Amino acid sequence: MSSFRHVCIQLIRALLILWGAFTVTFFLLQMMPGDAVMVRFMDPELGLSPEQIEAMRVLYSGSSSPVFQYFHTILRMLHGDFGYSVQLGVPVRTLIEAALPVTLRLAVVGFILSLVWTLLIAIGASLLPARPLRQIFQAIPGFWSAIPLYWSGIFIIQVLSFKLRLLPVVGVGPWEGTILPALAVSLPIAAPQAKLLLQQIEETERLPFVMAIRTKGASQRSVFFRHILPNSVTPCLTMAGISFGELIAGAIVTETIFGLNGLGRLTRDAVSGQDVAVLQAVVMIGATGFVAANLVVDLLIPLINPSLRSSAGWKETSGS
Amino acid sequence: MPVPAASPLRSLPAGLFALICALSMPGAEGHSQNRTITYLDPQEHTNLYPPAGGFYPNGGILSQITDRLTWQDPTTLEIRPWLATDWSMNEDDTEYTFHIRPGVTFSDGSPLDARAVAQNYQTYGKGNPALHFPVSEAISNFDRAEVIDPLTVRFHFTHPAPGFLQATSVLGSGIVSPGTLQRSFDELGTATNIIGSGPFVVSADIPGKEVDLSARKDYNWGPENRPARAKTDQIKILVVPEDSIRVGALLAGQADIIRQVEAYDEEQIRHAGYSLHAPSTRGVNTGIAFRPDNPLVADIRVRKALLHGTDRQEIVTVLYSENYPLARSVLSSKAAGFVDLSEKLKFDPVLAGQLLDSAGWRRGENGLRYKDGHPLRLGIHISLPHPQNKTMLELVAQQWRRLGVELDIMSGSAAGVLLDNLDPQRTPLTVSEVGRADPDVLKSEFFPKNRDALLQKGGQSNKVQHFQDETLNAMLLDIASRTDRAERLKQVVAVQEYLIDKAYDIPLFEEPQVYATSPNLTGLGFEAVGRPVFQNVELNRP
Amino acid sequence: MKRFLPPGPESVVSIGVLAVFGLAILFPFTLTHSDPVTGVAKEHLLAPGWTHWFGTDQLGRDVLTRIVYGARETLPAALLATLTGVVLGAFIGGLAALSAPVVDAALSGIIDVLLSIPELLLALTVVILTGFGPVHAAIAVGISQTAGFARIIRNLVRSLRAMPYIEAARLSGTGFGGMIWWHILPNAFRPVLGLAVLRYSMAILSLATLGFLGYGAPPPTPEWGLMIAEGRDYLATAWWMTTFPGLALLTVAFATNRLSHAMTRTRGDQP
Amino acid sequence: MNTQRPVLDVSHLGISYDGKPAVENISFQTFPGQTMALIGESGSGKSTIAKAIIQLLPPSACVTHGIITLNGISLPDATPRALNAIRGHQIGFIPQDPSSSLDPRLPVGRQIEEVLRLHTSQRRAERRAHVLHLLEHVGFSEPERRFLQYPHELSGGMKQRVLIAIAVALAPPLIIADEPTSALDVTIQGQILDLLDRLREESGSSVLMITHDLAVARDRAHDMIVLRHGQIAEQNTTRNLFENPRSSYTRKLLADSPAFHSRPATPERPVSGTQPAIQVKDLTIAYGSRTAVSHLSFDVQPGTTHGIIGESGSGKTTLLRCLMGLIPPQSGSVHVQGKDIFSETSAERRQRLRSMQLVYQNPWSSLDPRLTIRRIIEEPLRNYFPEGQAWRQARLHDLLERVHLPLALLERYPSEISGGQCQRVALARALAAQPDILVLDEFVSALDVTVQARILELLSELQKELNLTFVFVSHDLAVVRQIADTLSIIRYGKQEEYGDAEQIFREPASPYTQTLLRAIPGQQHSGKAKREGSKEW
Repeated sequence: MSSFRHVCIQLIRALLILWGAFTVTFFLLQMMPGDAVMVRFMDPELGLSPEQIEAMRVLYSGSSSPVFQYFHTILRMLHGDFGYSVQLGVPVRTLIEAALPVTLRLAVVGFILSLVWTLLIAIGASLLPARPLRQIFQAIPGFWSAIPLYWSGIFIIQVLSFKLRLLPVVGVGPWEGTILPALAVSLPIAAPQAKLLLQQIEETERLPFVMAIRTKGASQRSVFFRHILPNSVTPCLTMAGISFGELIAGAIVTETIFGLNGLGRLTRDAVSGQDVAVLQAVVMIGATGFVAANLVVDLLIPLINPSLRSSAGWKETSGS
Repeated sequence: MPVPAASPLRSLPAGLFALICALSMPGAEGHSQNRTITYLDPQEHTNLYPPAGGFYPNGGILSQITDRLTWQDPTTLEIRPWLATDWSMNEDDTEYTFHIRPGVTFSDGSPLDARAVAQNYQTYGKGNPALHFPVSEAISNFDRAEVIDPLTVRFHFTHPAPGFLQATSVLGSGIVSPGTLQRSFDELGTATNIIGSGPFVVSADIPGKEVDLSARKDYNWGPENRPARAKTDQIKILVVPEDSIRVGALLAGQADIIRQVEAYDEEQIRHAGYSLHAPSTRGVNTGIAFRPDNPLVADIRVRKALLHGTDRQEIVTVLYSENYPLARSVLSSKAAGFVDLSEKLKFDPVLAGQLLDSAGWRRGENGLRYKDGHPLRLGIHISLPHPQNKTMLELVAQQWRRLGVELDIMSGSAAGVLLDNLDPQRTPLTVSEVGRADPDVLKSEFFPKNRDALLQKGGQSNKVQHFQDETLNAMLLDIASRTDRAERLKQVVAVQEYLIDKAYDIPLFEEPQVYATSPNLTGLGFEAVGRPVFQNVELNRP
Repeated sequence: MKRFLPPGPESVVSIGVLAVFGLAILFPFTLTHSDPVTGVAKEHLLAPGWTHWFGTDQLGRDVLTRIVYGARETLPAALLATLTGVVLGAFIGGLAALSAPVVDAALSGIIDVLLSIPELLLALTVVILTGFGPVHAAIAVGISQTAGFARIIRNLVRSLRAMPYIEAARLSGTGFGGMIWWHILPNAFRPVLGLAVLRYSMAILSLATLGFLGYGAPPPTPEWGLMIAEGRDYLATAWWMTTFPGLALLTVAFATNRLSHAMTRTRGDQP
Repeated sequence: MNTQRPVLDVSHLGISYDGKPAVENISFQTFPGQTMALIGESGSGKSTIAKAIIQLLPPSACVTHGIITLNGISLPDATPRALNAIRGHQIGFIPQDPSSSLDPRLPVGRQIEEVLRLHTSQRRAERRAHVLHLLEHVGFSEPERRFLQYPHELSGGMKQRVLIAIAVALAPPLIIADEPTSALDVTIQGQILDLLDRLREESGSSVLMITHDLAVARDRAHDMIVLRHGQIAEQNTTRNLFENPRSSYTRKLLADSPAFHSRPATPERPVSGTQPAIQVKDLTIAYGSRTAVSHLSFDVQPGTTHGIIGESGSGKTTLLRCLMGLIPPQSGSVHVQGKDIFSETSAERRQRLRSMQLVYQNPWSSLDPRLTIRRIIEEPLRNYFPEGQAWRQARLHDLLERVHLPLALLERYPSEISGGQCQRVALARALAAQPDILVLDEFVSALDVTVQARILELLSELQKELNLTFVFVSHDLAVVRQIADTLSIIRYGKQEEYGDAEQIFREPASPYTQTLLRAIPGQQHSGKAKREGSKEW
């Protein structure tokens, strides 16, 4: 009963966050100088007169007040209608439908890869026989989080695709085309996760029960995989939930470099073209991803950690 | 001893490696025979309403899927038959009559007849406010279209329209089906909605990523140099914004044709045995135009000083290649009516210094010039579509700094740039260039009701206070309406001289569109203004 | 001061690296003699060699010189960004932790809302709102980092508030202000400093990303992100143009990261 | 001395931490069926020796010399693989703190099973049967249910039973018990030690018990080693050690252990008559729906000490916080010096908080780590007294002198001083407010006996000089007996007994108090274990 209540509270909270994100971005976007109609139709190539442009503006945004538009937009979004992209002349829904799978693929593959890295780093830093080797693994998260994403992306393309010809980057199938960008995006996502996991492992190793298990005669490897690792992953889950939202921001850069046409590219173009409807939709998708990931984590944690089954809350455990 | 459950330490990296290897296989050997030709464009298409075809990615698609009434020979610039078998015009160029080739159909099967052509031109010439279609900038003084018989159409003009014949050959005058023009303007953002009669048909449009073209098997109404159906069945147009990826993908065999090769990459492409193509855009050369409404450049001595203080040769040598000839006038040397004004464009820093001195701009402590305590500081926005524009402006800034003039290179959001570019106080300079193989191009660029590069009062911007050059405007109008070709070209020469004498523009180089193709690809053709034509493209197996 | 800067070879090396870049910020001319803005056009795209250690760029400017002067653009801007984030974050987070539960819930809600908006997107929006340029970009990055800071600081202050010594101080007659000034601030200082140092390295990267996307300093400013962004077009021809600024960025970010690591680790009193 | 072959033979053992010697020249042997106790205060090196035997010293520690053999096998020379085979199989280890010594993520049955999985070739079903048997063996009545329970669902004593089950699962020749009961309540402590004795007798294992508690050692060990600063102060049989201690350090330890002494005779103090300093009437405190304290009443006369005794979970901390006015009661009242503390004005409250100081349990966490000792003690001086710098300085010196701390400590930070010194600082801070009442929460529980004895002496001294009233909360009967005039014994939030302290100790009325008193270690002699642990609690 109480866990049902807990889920309900979290759901309401999630909805409130979504509403807040909508409101904040709506008014931020309203404050932007100029508008998409101007950006698109003032292009001298089109040779439109100012009167024609004004007519376009009325057509697109109507002449109603921002407050009216605010409620109008909310209602529309609740019906799954995201409006019209002024810049590309296509319904936003069409754009999102085309872009979302690309970014989701990127996010999912990148996320899984990042988990693989995280695990490998943790294993290397804990189990490798030589101390210097372990220290190198311990330094990897710091190193990776210092690599600019666009820079590593460029080098991944040049080396893996063009020099070694492992995978093409243009004209490939959706999943093949995801691998290299996912590789690029997985490094900065893995870095904070791995850093946190290493920290947790270090803390877990100091706990008395680890020593108690060693006295049972368990080997280092067995202690690590059976006890230390499972007891260290909970906070990392929280971090993973947060980083899922960041994947969308990461996608802006990755998709630019790898020429993917996902949400990131859409966002980038929408920002430069001030395509408010598209931006609003992208923010809502990002926020939904963030909120959903956190909900999932919130519900997952008690399954992983039995002692937290009565009182779970990602709010308190999240850290840098 | 107990055996630990698993040893991911060993198996994980191995598995990962195997995965990567497995996935890389199809990529490595994926080039099957008779495959699709892949074309990489740095930008995605926008609205494909044919008059908006001036934008390169749009042109790249429209030139494959639409035909025009006439065809302009890129070498002789002569107007030749295409959809129109022949044509005639009246004495003062106010009536044009075209005879349409029989048997031409749109890709949806509907006939391309006089009625369809009339509807196209009616829309291009007058716009369609209800559906938000704007007027084509190539067509001036249009009055109405008249269907004489199913294969004859006549266009009426309010004033003489000598440029109209050429205008029927440009990309912006591609003929689309009447159904296409009954859609709203916004629906033309989707390439599959454009129904033309060209050698290719859009089979798929993935926004922002890809447009697929497939050949029309029954096509046989091409212009004289390419009458028959396309040699390749499939063309895939991919959007790849990154320069280094387009070049890398071409060299790695992942693409066959790429557009926009920067000058610094030409060497390695040629070195690798790939071909470069640099069709000229034949219009107004890439240059820097002044907005004399801004008091800083209102003084002709300042403008002249900057004209002579710009080492144009250095710009071309350092940043560009032989595909980018040094501009010798405002117009491209390949354009009709071109006149060589090199003598008036000489680099002369001494003269430039004297001119600035005489205009009252004295060098201050830091080497910059001041008048009444204000520095000579001029703002300009980067124009992204032009090759290496940012670097070029940095180099110009470097040169002007020696004169004591500061060039302030600005960046901003798209809206901010547009607003700035309409305000001569913020942007006394602008980057100018327009590609079109007709003398009318001068009017397109400089006339207040058109692009209004100089920003005149009563033009595109309401921020302009005083500047208006009636002489120039009259000359430009004259070009557009003069019927006699020789007279027209004479006027074109006069305008070029006028622009340079008034130092309204610093022409820098003739801008080409540079393409690179893989060695076993042949048949890439070009429009008169450098848009690719894929009809004859084919891959020869090595 | 020794209570805040831990010894150890790692932090010594990190501080040494940062000191070199500090020198570049304060006295760039001690490290190089060329002009970062004006190059010798004829000597463009030269490969690294004796005269130009890191080669030259497309306008014949020395890449090393531009990196040295670029430190001046990138690093102080990142500092401004971090300060903005820390100050705003500490204000919001501290206020939430020290206020009544209702206010705390409301502020935490706001923090969550801001967290749910992708950081980079928020930063881009703020840049467009405030206008382009290095200072605006820095503030935008700071604002986009605020929510993250606020949440961590809120949790930190709340955990401090629950410490017995805080209650002991209150029973010793210390008032609310005294409690913050004497007990919460000094105890929060070091964890927050460590966090700020970590965020500093993230701010460098975020700023460089904005520069990369074209929202940073205007040309010909030798901003690192911009240099990498520009250099990547020349990657096939002049690898050094993007490689070296990237390495500089990586070095500073890594050094600050390790420094933060060392700072938060010692004595294990991390929040 | 003993003709049997020793199980464990340690000779001339020396261990150093980062080059600093921690343990020097330790030699001893343990024999089957016998219990050897290693006694020492914190820092004496007793745990280091235990870890050296099982070869799990931290990386910073290093065995500099000496031999450790188990049934003839040299442990320092064994390979890691061989050591893993020995640990758990040849050596059972019972850790110190049951609450944190089990993997919180696994059912306890699985954790017992692990040792079988590691060392035997039993199949799953066999292991399960074995574990159920073990659970029963250590006194669980529903082994099937216990098997699936998680550590957080078990009490501290139950967890310790699970850990003992792990240690004895394979009947190892040597069992090392590292402070096996120090984290447990006194009533449970006895049961656990009884269990351990029983298992030892049944299996004939040799037990090495590490403890700081002389009384526990006296009850359970056959032989004892007293460690001091990493060296053996005395090695003796239990009987000899208590009857005829050879070293002066042992004598001091014996003298300071509260378990062996009843309260020193104090002059009779008024227990009733005048207005009570604290008057608690029918106090009930609830947390949400749970009642933490119900219907509690007691009076504390000025200048006397009231002891409150309760095991963990008895509600003593809740009571204490209510006494301070930090949490409101559900019903009942608390009067301090005649005034109801829940209907006071804020000025009165401030005045009361000054005159009624709380001193905390944990020496370090109650002192702000970022402030110097000077700043910490000055805090109430600045807040409560308007006098200037010079007055404060004088007062500071006076306070320091009162709690017997050197002036040199003033500029240090709490992390730089010892636990005993910390408690003195905390006391000085409390006294700085010039209180009439001190509320002491488990004030000496974390300290070694010798330090504990000094602090208790200091408290008596201060009470006499300043006529203070103490409320002294503790779980340790022996300590409370040393200091209390009146006594409340609480259990599950209910008052079991209240009255004159000596009276209660002499003639306990409630059965619970009787159990408590009986459970105080040090009253029985080795081998005579009482059979109480067989039933579940």
